[in-house]
Amino acid sequence: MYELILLALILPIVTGALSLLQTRPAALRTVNLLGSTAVTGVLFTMIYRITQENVYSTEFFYVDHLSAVMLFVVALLTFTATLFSLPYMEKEVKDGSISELMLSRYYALFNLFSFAMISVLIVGNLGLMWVAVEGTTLASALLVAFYFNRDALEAAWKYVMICTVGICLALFGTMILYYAQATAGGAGYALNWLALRGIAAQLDPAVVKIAFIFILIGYGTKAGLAPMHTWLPDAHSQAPSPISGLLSGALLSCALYVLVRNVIIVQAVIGAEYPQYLLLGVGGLSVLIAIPFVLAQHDVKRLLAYSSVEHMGIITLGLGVGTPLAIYAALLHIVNHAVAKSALFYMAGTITQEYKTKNIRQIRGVISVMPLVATMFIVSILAITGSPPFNIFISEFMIIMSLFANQQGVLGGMTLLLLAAIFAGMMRYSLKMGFGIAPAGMGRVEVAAPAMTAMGVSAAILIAGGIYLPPLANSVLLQAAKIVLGG
Amino acid sequence: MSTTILLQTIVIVLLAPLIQGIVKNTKARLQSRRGPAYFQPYYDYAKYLKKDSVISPTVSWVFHFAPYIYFATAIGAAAIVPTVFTHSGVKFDNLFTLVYLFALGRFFLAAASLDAGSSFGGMGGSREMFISVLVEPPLMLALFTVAYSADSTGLSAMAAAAGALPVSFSALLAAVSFLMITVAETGRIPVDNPDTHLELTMIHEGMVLEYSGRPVGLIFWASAIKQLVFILLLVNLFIPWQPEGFTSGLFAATWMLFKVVLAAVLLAGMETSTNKIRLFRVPGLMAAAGVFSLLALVAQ
Amino acid sequence: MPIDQLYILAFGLFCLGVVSALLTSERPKMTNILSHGLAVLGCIATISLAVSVFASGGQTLVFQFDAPLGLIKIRLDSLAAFFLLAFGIVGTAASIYAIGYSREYYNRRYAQLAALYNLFLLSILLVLTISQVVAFIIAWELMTVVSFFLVNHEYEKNANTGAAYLYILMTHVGTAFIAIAFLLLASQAHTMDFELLKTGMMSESLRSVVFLCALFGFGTKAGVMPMHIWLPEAHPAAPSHVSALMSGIMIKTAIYGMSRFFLEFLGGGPEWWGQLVLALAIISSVFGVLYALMEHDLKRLLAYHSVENIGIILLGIGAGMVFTSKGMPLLAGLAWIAGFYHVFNHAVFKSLLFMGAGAVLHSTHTKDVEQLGGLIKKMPYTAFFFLIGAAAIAGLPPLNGFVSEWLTFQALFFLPKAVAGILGKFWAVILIALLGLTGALAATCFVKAFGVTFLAKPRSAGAEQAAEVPWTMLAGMAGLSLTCVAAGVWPQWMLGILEQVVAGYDGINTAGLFDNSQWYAVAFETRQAGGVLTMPVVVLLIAAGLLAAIVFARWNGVPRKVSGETWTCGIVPTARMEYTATGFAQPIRRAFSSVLNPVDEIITDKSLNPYHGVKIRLHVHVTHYVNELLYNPLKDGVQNLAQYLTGIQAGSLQLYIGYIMAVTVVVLIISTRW
Amino acid sequence: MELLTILLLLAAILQTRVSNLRLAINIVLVQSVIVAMACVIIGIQTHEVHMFIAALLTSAIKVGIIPFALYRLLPYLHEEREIVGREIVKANFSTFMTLLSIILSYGLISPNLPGVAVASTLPAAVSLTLIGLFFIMMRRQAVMQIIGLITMENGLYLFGLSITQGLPLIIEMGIFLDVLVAVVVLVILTYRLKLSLESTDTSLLKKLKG
Repeated sequence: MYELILLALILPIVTGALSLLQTRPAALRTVNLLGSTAVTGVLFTMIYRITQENVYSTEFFYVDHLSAVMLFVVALLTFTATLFSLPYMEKEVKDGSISELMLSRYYALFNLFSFAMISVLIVGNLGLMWVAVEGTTLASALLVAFYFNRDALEAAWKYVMICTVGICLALFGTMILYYAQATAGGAGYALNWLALRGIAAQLDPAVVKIAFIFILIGYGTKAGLAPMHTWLPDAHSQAPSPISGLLSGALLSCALYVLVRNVIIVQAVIGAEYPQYLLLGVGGLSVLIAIPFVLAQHDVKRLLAYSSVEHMGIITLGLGVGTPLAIYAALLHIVNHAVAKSALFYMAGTITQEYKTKNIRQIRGVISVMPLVATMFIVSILAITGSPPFNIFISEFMIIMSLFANQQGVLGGMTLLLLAAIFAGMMRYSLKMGFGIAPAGMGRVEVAAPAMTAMGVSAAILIAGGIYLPPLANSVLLQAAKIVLGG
Repeated sequence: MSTTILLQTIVIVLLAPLIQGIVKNTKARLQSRRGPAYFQPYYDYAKYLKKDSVISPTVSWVFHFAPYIYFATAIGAAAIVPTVFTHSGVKFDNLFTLVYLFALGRFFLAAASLDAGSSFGGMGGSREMFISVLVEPPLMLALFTVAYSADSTGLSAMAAAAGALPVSFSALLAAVSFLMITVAETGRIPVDNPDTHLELTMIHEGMVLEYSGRPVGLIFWASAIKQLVFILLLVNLFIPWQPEGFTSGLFAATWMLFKVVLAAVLLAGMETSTNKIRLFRVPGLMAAAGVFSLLALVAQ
Repeated sequence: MPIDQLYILAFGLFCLGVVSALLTSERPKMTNILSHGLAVLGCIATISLAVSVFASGGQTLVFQFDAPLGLIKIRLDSLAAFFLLAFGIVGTAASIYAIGYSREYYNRRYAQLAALYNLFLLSILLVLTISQVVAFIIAWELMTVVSFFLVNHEYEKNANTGAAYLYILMTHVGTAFIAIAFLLLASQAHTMDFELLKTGMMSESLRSVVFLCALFGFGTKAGVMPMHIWLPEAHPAAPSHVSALMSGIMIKTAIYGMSRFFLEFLGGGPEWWGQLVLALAIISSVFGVLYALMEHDLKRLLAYHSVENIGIILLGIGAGMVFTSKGMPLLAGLAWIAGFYHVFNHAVFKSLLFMGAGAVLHSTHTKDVEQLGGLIKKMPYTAFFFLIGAAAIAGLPPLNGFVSEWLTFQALFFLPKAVAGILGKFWAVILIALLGLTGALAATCFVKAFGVTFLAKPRSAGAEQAAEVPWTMLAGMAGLSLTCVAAGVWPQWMLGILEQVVAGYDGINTAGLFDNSQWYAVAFETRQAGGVLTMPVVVLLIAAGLLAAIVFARWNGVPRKVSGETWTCGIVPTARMEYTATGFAQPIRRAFSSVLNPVDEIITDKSLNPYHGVKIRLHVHVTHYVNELLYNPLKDGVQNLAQYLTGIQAGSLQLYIGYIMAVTVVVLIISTRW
Repeated sequence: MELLTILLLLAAILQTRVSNLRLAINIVLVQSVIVAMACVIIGIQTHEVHMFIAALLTSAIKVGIIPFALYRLLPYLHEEREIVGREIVKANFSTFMTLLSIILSYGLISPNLPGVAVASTLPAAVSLTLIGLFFIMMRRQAVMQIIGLITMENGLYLFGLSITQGLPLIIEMGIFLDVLVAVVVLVILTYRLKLSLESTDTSLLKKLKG
């Protein structure tokens, strides 16, 4: 296990370093394809090992079922993102959007980014988790700014500033938590998650409560929860599309993961009620706040970004309900959302690359330009807005079901109606883009095989996940939910 | 039972032209003309039924079929309208059946009016359907007032129940209402003018303008039957009162015939004393009929 | 064959239909025969499924299988079987019809169309039989999504995509309400099983919330008046065999859902539930038919008639609810039976009419009645079947529409027994008068639709060159026409089935409701009142009348027919002299101008010759107040509000950091107050 | 220790009045020096070795590399300065806010965390964090915002020092690394901003909205 962890950390670094040394596209392609396949393989092996061994814990590393769920997300998404990047970025070079030199930097940063995300998930110390989360911000900041044009710079600037401010608050909270731990006499394993959970009963509730507020707001910023979400649409819309997919699917999930790790401890100290109400409040607000932006939007990638805000809200709602079903559903929703949203960003990337604009009004008739992509896009939009029979519906509905079962029917009913409003906006714009008459001069376009594979795999999971959940996945999720519930 | 039905039907079918003749004759007399003989409609229909017809090459089987079905529905109505015979046993004489039988005939005739492809026919058909739309609610209202007190939608049961009630303000109101409906349904002034072929005023006549010969005979006859059926409804449901001793048998029949003739004269009188109103004033008239029925319901 | 095997057979056949369509996508002819053939077989299997349920005496059959989501439960009780019967009959006809009709789509994503069609059938089958909340909602939305893609199939026309959007949006909102209703029930009963949902203990107000959610949720799908706006857009946009299914069956699944709620889950409720349903019903029926009359697009016209007929169905159901609330089980049974009878009838004749409209579209490539005419000579069979459908929907005897409207009239007639006092009488009489009005308007509308489309001379080249459609299409229509006649002339069998369907629910009793002792009459006798329906006698009367008419006309021998042009004051008659559909509806448009608010636009084309006058076109359109007063302001309001609220994301970094600070402060304050 | 706290707050207040970029960098440098000294003092008091290492790291990164990077940036940003009077909030008001946050910190936060070893520095740390936050909100210049961030970071660091004598070393090192990288990234972005926008006034960055 230890070797696997080391491999998972070293492989991206090596791949990144090798990419930096290459300039030939063919070599870059090979290195990254091999590298990401290897990383994904290692991560999947790790997940498999976890299902056998339940937990792996050392002084610095800690992997259990909860991390396994997130590792699956990161493994899958880095793989599909790499796959999608290969033709996408080469086309960017061909179109003259970036230089060839930038291509190798792109891959270097990309691998650094996945390194940071993987380390978030496998460290077992809340302090180190903080470091890793901040690391993800910094690794992705230059990716957001990758085109170095005015908009990209603006987005990156806001991204770094807001996330750093947010994350500073999280550090503030973490320090207070450490203080609580220190005063309870557990300074020996400073901020070690297991140790903290072990001595949760001795921690001072008043202190932990204050710590939780800062942790929630801090990591909430990173997870794109309203009203700290403001960086999210900017960054998602300006980053290269594969990166948007990673940001939305993997990074937000990682931030939520860290939040969940903290919540587990906080709940053990001050009881479930207070954190749950805060989570419900923030979650509901996130769903609510996304609506106007989805209804009045001009940029396809921003549209998807706001949908991410909404889904983070839904997941938080699920965490806030706190029943086993709700937690299970929230974790499942993290996976489902990651798959669906990354696929959507890839498709949106393919479309915007072809149409050379992100403006919804200028994109028409995708179905006649790229029939398969357009079909998948509409289907994925249906999926992301929670229409059955796709996977998102299952988890979303479970969350709402648990709201009703938990005597929060009013909130549940309102959420259902709010989701219908989101649906209105998403469908309106995607139908406008998907159908109609393509602008003059747009012929039929063939999409490169790797990109198609990346989108196809995700779309297949979307559909299959709505009908069938493998027992292995089910048991991992159940175990993870148990961990979140403090078991 | 079936013999009485048969008898009733035959009598109504045969008597209908006479009532038409009485109306026409009375109307002429009221207008200081001599007027046609009472039996003139019989001669007319007999003549029509001998003549060949001129058929437009535009038309289809619907055009040929419509007069027959129109006539058939009139006969069907004649069979179930309440008269002196009280049908014990199975009560199939339902008011909704009656109303929808007429609707069936009207449907085909109006469709046929479009078949020849002339504007007159279409206009007539359109207006006929329009009038039927306007008549329907007050008709239902008026019939409901009687049916409600009878607690049944069977026509003979309604007639029996109406006959048992004393003369009342409510019944009078309903009667006035139904009289207005009868005027509209049978195409008389002030709603329609049966004697004109002036394109701007005619409704029913316009609808059947393309017919000639035998079909037109059937149509006119059927219209006469329909008129008698409505008069019978009026006298049996809305002014059902009988003097002592006239409650059964031949006496009752005579009394009923007397009332029918009276009603025919009344119709002629009304037709003489009023003007034809504009088509778009008819809704007001029918609304008034509806209001009378509603008032009758309140007064009940 | 055991029922569960029959079910699996039907399920499998539809699945095969999907798969075969996708596998043979390169060869449309083969796809057509294979997948529609399988659809026909599947629908026949569905019919036998329903029949065997009734044959077993309304026995409820439950079987379940494990699924990843938990136990999926299939339950076939009489209610489901009744809807399955309607679905099977209409589905069979529509699938046969599709073999001929869908050829038009050979070069337009044919495999996709055929696969979606089968999937649509499958989803309806599932909706009607699934007995578990989550699975039901999945099936329900699957049906929506599949039909959405079918509506959008011809996306080359922008309007179709707009229609599809409106459709899926409205139904999605509806589904949200349905989900709320289900989840409220489920959270009280602590189960997802339909059979146990009624066991939850709920306060009266919570039950009313469930009722309202179910009513609005399913009402949206059914096309009840204020929520109907998607219907006239979506039904015309879909291919006609699909519109037939959508209008015939899909919107009935909403009635099925309502029935489940009102009969089974909620049982009886307070009186105002029924009254609310009645009010919505009468609004739907009157306005539905009025708007239908103003339409010139044949399929839109039919779509508005669906609104009307859903209203008539709900009149029966609403009356039934009122009777139940007042403890009148027999009358409640009568009213529910009236509603369900109309469900079946409307399924049959509306599908028939949509198929007829599809046939017209197929031959003439236009749905605009003003461009049609004279088709009865080119397409005699189509015309005949359309006429049957038109007569049936107008409620004319001796067809099926008359029977159900008669029953509805009877149910309404007894309404004052439940609602005491003058108010009850008034309410009943107004409902009856308005239902009468609806009937008369429907007759007018179909005189217009049939007359202008099929009679007189063709008004366009398209209509001129029309030809009769292939026999498969005719066969589909013929089957439904026969059903119209069968359910009209001989209503006993259907009433027998319906007695089985509604019997056994709380507050409803049908024991001895209908006295079928005489072959020619369906008499019903409740303790309070009675009524008699004698369809065979009505037929007999009409037949006798026809005989008499023929005897009179032929008394003097067979007449000689002289051909002569229609008299048009000496001019050679042309199609342009014919009365138009717009003209035909004009008196009603004017009389109802206060609710329709028609706007006449005179469009003059002065470009031709300034001296010899101008070319004038009259464009008439009516105002849809629901849109003007509700949906358009709502849409604009939401859009403006959304636009305004996007100011939150004003682009200023300082503002964003301010948000973070503000939320920190707020949460800190809350936490000190906790 | 008390003296250092007062000096620190004084520096912070001074910062709110500065419009010259170089001066601002100087002040933040002084701040970092004070924080490093605080480290040393606590190290002496508690005899913890890692406090001295932390002090060393602070001086290396916050006193050394970061100001160096910022100074390197300055020549590219000629004529860039925070224009007094055009700030989002006027200088006087921002000073006032700073004072307010100090008072708030002293008044509210210290009673809530009883029993802290170096209690007197705690409110100072909190107020320093707040001042940093305000500074980011009130200034438009990119460099000024970076400085705000560093101030905030200093405050946080001091906070950690004052309540728990600092975090474990490995975490501290991670944090230092992050701060360093953050500033480097921000410096790169600032440089690029100057290239593309000819200005580092962040109030121009308002194009992405809705």
